[in-house]
Amino acid sequence: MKVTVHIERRPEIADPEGTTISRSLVDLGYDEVVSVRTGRTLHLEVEGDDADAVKERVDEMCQRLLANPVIEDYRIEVEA
Amino acid sequence: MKVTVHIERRPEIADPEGTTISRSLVDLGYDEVVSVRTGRTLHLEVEGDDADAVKERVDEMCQRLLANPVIEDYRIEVEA
Amino acid sequence: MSRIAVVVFPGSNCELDVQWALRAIGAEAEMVWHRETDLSGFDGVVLPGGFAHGDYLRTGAIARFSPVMSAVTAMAEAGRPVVGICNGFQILCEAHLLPGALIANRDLRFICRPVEVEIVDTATVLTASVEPGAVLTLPLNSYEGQHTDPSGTARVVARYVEDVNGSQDRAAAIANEAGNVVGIMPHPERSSEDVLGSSDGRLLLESLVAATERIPA
Amino acid sequence: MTTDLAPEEDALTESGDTGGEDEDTLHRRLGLTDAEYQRIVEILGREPRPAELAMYSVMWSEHCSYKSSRVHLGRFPTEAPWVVVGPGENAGVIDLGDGWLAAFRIESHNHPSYVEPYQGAATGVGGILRDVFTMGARPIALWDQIRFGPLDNPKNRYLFSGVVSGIAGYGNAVGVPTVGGEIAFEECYSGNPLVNVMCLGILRRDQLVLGTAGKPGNVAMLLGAATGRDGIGGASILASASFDEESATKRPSVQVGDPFEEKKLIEACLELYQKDLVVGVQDLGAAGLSCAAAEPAARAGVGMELDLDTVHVREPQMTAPELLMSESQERMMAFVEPSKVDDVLAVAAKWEIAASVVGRVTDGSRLVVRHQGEVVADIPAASLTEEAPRYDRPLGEPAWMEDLWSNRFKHMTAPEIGPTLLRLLDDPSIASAAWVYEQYDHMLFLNTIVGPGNDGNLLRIKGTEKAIAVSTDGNGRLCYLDPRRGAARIVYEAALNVAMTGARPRAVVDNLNFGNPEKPEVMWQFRETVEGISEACESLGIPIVGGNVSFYNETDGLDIYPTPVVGLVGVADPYPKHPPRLDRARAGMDLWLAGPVDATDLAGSSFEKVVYGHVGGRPRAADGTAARAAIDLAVALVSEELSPCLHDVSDGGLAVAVAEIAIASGVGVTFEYADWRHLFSEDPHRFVFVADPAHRGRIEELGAACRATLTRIGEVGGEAIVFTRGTRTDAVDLDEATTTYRRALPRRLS
Ligand SMILES: Nc1ncnc2c1ncn2[C@@H]1O[C@H](COP(=O)(O)OP(=O)(O)O)[C@@H](O)[C@H]1O
Ligand SMILES: [Mg+2]
Repeated sequence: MKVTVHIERRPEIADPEGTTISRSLVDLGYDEVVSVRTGRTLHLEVEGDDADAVKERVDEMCQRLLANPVIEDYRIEVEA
Repeated sequence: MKVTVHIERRPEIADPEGTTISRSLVDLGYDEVVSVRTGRTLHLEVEGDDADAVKERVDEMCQRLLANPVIEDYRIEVEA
Repeated sequence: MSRIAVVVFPGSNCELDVQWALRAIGAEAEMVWHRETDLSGFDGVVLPGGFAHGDYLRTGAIARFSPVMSAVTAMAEAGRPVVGICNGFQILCEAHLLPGALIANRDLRFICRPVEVEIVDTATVLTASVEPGAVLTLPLNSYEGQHTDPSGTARVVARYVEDVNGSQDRAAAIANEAGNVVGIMPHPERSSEDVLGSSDGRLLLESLVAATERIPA
Repeated sequence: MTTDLAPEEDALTESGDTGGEDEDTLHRRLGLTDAEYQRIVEILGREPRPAELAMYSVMWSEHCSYKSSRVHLGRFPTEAPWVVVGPGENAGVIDLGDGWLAAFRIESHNHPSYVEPYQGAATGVGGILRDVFTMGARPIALWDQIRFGPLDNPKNRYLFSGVVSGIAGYGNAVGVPTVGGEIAFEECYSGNPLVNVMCLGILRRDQLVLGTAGKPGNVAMLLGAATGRDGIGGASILASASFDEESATKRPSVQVGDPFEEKKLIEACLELYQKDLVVGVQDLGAAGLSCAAAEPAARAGVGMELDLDTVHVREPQMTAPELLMSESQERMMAFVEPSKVDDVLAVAAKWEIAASVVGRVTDGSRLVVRHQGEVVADIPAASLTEEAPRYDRPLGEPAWMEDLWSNRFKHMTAPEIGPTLLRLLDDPSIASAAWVYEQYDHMLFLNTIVGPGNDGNLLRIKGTEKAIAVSTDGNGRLCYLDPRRGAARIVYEAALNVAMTGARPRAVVDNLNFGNPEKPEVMWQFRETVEGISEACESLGIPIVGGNVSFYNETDGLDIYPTPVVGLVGVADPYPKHPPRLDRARAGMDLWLAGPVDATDLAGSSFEKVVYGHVGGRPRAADGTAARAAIDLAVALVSEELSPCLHDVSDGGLAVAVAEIAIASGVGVTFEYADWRHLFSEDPHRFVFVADPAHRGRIEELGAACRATLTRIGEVGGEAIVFTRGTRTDAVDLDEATTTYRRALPRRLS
């Protein structure tokens, strides 16, 4: 089963990388760019056939290892 | 307008981070995990009201700066 | 005397070391800020190590668009020596002056230690003074040090004796076809004096200086 | 996931209006006692406004005001002819001769590193760098002293690797090498890791800058990153209260470091100093803008006006208290004469950092803050600093000391030497730290001539004959068993480490990591430690030029071991051209021991802890005379190039010291001993060294001249570490010792 985890930094936490990217886009002439925030995705291939059960396990993985709840939020998407 | 750019490493390119995460998950007891690939997302806030025009500009940004075609693919999603 | 430009990007940090080591072997080495557009008067250029633009997005990705890079490209096309060390190597790849890309080390850890590399190609501006097959001890200092080249066209100049970071073909340094553009991951300037533990890197810097002298300005 | 703001933050986010909020509750939530609140009312002659209360709360926090420690810190010897700036400024500064100065400081980031190890450690590095380049110095090196619970616990592994990555991630990218440090593991750090970082910079005498606002009329300019809601009520509050699982969830918004911004800020500031464009500079750390305005004004005896609307912000709608308390990283405040503002802006533009005029130095002594056209604070600047509360807290010797001292371990039988050595070499606190320091750039700037993996470090100053030596040392277990003796011993150990690079000890910075100061036992440990450090420094004739105090290192009521850490700086002039290193022993050389061979004291030793799990007994006191003799001898041996390799006898005793030389140099050693306890005793101020047999005569002369005991105990050669006693021989294969020593950390972490 294919599972995608989207990890974002919580909005109140600074994102210097996003700020730097945004600034360089403007420098390159894309001055319509207002802001950039960076995120990560993890594409997991997981054995199992019960989508709910898989999602629950992945949620546990996120809490334990994949995301850092102190500064990040995450969202899990299980593909058909 | 909110635009999300999904950047993935091309499948033939090594992904040491994905490999490491996958190994740690198995170590933690999640042995249903077959593989992990990592990707990045950029959330852009862009001025403009024509979704197609915005998408075209962001595509140009991707080609020039945001993605490296030697090792990466990208996909653009414009939100309403 | 040959005059070498050392390009400083915001976030570069090895520029003073490169200048020190080049001056120690009698070259003139001058800092050039990344906003400059003119490299006339220089016989060669070094892109030093560091974290240009914080290494944000991808190493070297933002630096590639610095104004100075057109002049660097022009130098490369004119056959003048262009050398990228560490972060400079990453920038040259992003700028497509060298093939491939540099990704995170296989073990996902920053590696700072001396490693052995074998010089396998001496027909480049960085290796012409070295005996073919010579094994040099040079300090590595990188996180994104694994060279990958899907095109398979990279011309390997130096190889790690042991596979330290997963680089394709164990490449520690690669060159363009003409041999005037070279990217090297370990730092020659960090092993340019005995008191630092090794002076093997001096041979490479001497090659570079000699190459700049061969080319009429 | 919802944002989990600390309760005090909710109160301050709701604009200036505290209507409905009970003032009394608000000040307590901000960590102020009722008496402190009353004192504020007295100072102001009225109730404080919310922004004022915010400023007092951060500035009067334990972390910023040193309210519990100040009465004791006065004990420190702080003077010497070479001291240029002592405690009180952002960093201490000493004279190296010929117009060169060194500025250095050490600081802790313990609680933030527990909450978020990567960012906590990273921002710790950023903060200590700013303390040093604030003084006009270019930071040239960092040292990290980090302590965790045992690695068999996954949480500790996560904290340890996160902290190491954070130090690497920030230090490497900002471009300042981390050339040394310390790692230790003890149960008491499980809920409360210690992350201390020291930074050293060099400067020419005419570039020295102080944290002063200068004269009325000067302009205050804020340089660097935009201000956001980072760490509101963060470092200062976090470091000023005890910790438990609950507070871990009530954490304030975590600060994120941006080494790229800091790198640009360093270069921009150095250019400002070089062009003589600033009168004074103050970094923004804990207590942010409040501190950066109050301290320089108080130091200069002037007033200041701040206009918060001119602060460049990252987030919209920040309230005045938020703007004043924010701990956003990578910011500096510069005080500039009005005619030079444009030049400062030009330098900032060149380095691509933001800069704005946020205030003005005024006559008088008041700090007046405006926001959206209104005065939100109007208070005496010095009331935030000099008039902060001071507590002479009750102290008393812990009831457990007598028990601890009498709880000496009775060794029934001699241990098997070989397996015991291997066990010690496998201990994470003793084993090779290469897994850590190979993640740090430790070579940048081409100064590092004695790098990590040795006892002290030696950094040359290019273009001169001078080199700076540094050693950082701590030992919580020893200080737990006897804080005064333990603290003195770490100073002597650091001094000896510095001497073994050929340098003379010159000055100390200290980081005092302690438990809850409201407990008399903790305050007693603190006082004893200050005594011990002071006595040792006096005996060595070296001053303390700066430091940091970290209290409330307790989790769920359990205090950490009292853990002072010292950073000792020395100078070698001229520096040795073949600097001694651990890997320079060669077959055929003699092995010597300086100091008594018959040390038997094992109290507090790694041997008892690692092999028997025992911590008890009273460790031996250091002996100043013997320590000075050892230091003199080490300096003489190095400057006459008589020994290429010296190593002090510390964790693990003589057996480990000798094994470490053998492992680093890749050659065996054979040596004699009389009693097995001599192999594992950690008696202070002793060192081993190797030397060519041709130098025996001269070495003995030097030993006599320095009044140091010297014994030739063995020789270098072969492929094993061989211990002989009479007819008995124990041998450990060098390869096995090497593998054990090098794999100890990696095997536990992967
Ligand atoms: N343990 C200590 N020993 C000596 N000086 C100390 C100690 N702790 C703090 N100091 C001195 O007190 C001053 C104020 O420290 P602090 O408020 O932490 O500074 P900053 O605001 O720069 O972090 C500094 O000059 C520091 O050197
Ligand atoms: Mg400071």
